[in-house]
Amino acid sequence: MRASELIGSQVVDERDRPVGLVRDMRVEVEGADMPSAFPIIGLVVGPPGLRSAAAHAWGYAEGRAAGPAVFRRLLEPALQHSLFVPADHVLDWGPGAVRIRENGRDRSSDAGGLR
Amino acid sequence: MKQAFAFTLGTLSAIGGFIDIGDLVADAQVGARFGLRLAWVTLFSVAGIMCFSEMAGRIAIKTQRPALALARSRLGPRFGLFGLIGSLLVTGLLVMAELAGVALALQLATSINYLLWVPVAALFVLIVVWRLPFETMERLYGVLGLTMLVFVVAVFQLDPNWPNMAQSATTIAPTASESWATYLFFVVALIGAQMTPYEMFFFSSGAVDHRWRPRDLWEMRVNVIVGFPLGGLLAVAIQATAFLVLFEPGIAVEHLSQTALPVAVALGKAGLIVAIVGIFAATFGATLETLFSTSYDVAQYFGWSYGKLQPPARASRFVTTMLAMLFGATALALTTINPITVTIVAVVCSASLLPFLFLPVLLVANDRELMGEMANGKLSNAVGTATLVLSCVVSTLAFPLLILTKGGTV
Amino acid sequence: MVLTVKRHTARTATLTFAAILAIAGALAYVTAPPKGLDGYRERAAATAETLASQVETASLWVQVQADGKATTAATLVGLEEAAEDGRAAATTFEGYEPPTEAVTLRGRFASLAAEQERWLDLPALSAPLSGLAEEWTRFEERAEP
Amino acid sequence: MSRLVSARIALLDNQIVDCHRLPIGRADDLEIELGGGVPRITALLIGSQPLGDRIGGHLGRAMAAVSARLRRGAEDDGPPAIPVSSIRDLEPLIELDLELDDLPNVAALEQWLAAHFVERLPGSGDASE
Repeated sequence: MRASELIGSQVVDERDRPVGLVRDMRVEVEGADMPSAFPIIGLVVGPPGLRSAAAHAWGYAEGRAAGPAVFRRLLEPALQHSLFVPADHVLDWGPGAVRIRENGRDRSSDAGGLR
Repeated sequence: MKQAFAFTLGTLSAIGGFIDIGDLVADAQVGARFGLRLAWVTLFSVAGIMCFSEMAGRIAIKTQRPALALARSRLGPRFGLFGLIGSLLVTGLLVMAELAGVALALQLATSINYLLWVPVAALFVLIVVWRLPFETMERLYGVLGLTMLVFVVAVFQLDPNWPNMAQSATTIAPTASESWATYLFFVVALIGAQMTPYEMFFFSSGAVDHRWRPRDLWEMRVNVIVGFPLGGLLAVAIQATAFLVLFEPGIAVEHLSQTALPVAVALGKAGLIVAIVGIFAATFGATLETLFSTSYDVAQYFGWSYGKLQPPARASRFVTTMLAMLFGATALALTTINPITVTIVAVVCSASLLPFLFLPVLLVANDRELMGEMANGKLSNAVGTATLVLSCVVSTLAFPLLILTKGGTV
Repeated sequence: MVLTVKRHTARTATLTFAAILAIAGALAYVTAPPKGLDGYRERAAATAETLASQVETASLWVQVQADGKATTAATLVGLEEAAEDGRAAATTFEGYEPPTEAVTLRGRFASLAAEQERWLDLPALSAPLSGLAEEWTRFEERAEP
Repeated sequence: MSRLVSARIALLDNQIVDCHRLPIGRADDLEIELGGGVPRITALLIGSQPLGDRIGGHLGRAMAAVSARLRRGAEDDGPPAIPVSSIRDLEPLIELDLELDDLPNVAALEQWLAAHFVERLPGSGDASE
């Protein structure tokens, strides 16, 4: 499977209720020597729509983009509805729709450095 | 010594990039039709391009990558490709226009038809990009480009009625015989001619090739602070000379020769010759800049190796792109298509592309993790955002105005 | 998959078609001949303005040349460009079919254009040239609808 | 010490350079290995083939087809893939501990052009003097 197939795909819960779209994935990398593979520790799921897409693509989700103020005010509200889904809460990775557990909606802000 | 190189980099970017065929045509046309009533546009353009070039330079110093190199990871491949194809087409047109500009300068000097000069100019360009080291190139055309200052001298020589000039410069409205549509069209054309994005990328790519480090930050800023206002001054000077000599008799500028004519009136033979040398240098420098930046854009999008510091065989895709561009531009110029018309169309199209090129630079310059303490401050963000918004307005107006005013001919 | 490909093809086709239509429309608008008497008069005025500008340019070049302020090479280029542009503008306008009410206007235009041809061939006579420019300006004022 | 990164910002579409910081290409896509617990990113995919697949539409398909053509037999071994184990550093560049020349089917066009066109031009190699 390729990253481009995962990013942007539909996310649904056990009862096929839409949760959002895969906007990004959090990957664990070693500082010193790289392992043979990077484990994907979770998915960043955001609502459909341009503002959410931009907020995640332009780095506002990680809080790395500190400005411009106008952009922040415009885009950060869209992140209210974004959530981080740990890998072990994902039942089916697709291809096609990604299925997650209902209690997989982990909003804890620091999870995966998601604001 | 390094200081001198760095300074000429700034000057080259200012003269070759700021004053190129687009300005030589658009500024003279504007001056002849509206006097100094569009001088305020140059202020905005200078502020905007200074702001984004400084950002681009900072990004280049911090990340050792040209500004556009990080654009794709923000805009994604599709959006990025759209911007790439757009700027490829526009800058391609500009390469042709600049090349024709060189040929027209040679025609003015020899009265031999410019079409015969086009291949010669192309060969010239080829030899320079192939054989001359980056530094030599910069110093040569940076210094030669300074002869454009003759336009400033000409303004004083024509000893204008300063109150009139000030009055014209502070009026933001078309002259009696002109429509608002035409006025706005030339606002767009001037912005397109003066806020040339390739200038910004050439500036940052140059900074990378120079292997600048954070300690060179202020050197880079000096280039921006000296270079671009100098370019802006020259632009206004061209508008002023056209205003003082061509406005009264109601002459419409349709040729490069008419840009030089006021200098002849003011300073005679010597001045005219210096002006022709300046036009030659500016268009030649701009040909190199446009040629490089288009190839840089392509190489950066696909992640190819690029640059003057790479031996050609190491960057064969980059070199091939550049040669193809030069060949295409030469062929287009030889179709006898009117270079002045092409220039106006090109600058308007380039104005409509500005947002696509400014946005990623603004985003990357704000990335705290990448830029650390060199990330954008309040000032850069305020000016940058304002410029971006302005460029969005310009970009939406560009094509409707181009058609409505039939390219400013009505 | 096949479906999406089909949709792509359809969309691309429509987009291309729309783009071509837009460009064709724009070109048609930009190069359209004048419509009606007013349109014709407008175009006549505009052409006269252009021709006046050419004459003024020519006489300015002649003047600076006479004052020894310009190189001969540059002057020759300037004069030739003025002459060519003048010819081109005149030919384009004379290519338009004049409305019956505007026949005299067209006649006047033709005679002035012929005069200009003569002057531009021996531009040393810069004084009559600038006189011609004034005639063009008068023509322009009269032509304006 | 391990850290978390955003795949989109730190990996996807980023510039890849070799151990001499020579540009190799961009991370045009990432290979994900499913099955057996947590999915893992195993390789960076380079070239117009994965890129074309991502862009999609006529243009994308054309790009993918052309690049497959350029590397004959690519249909079998797929697009050039670089194992993530050879990554030395991330952000702003993906730095590898390999040399460009050790990667056979990467930058095939570069080598082809160099061999068949650029090196035959007079004075090539001197431009960086």
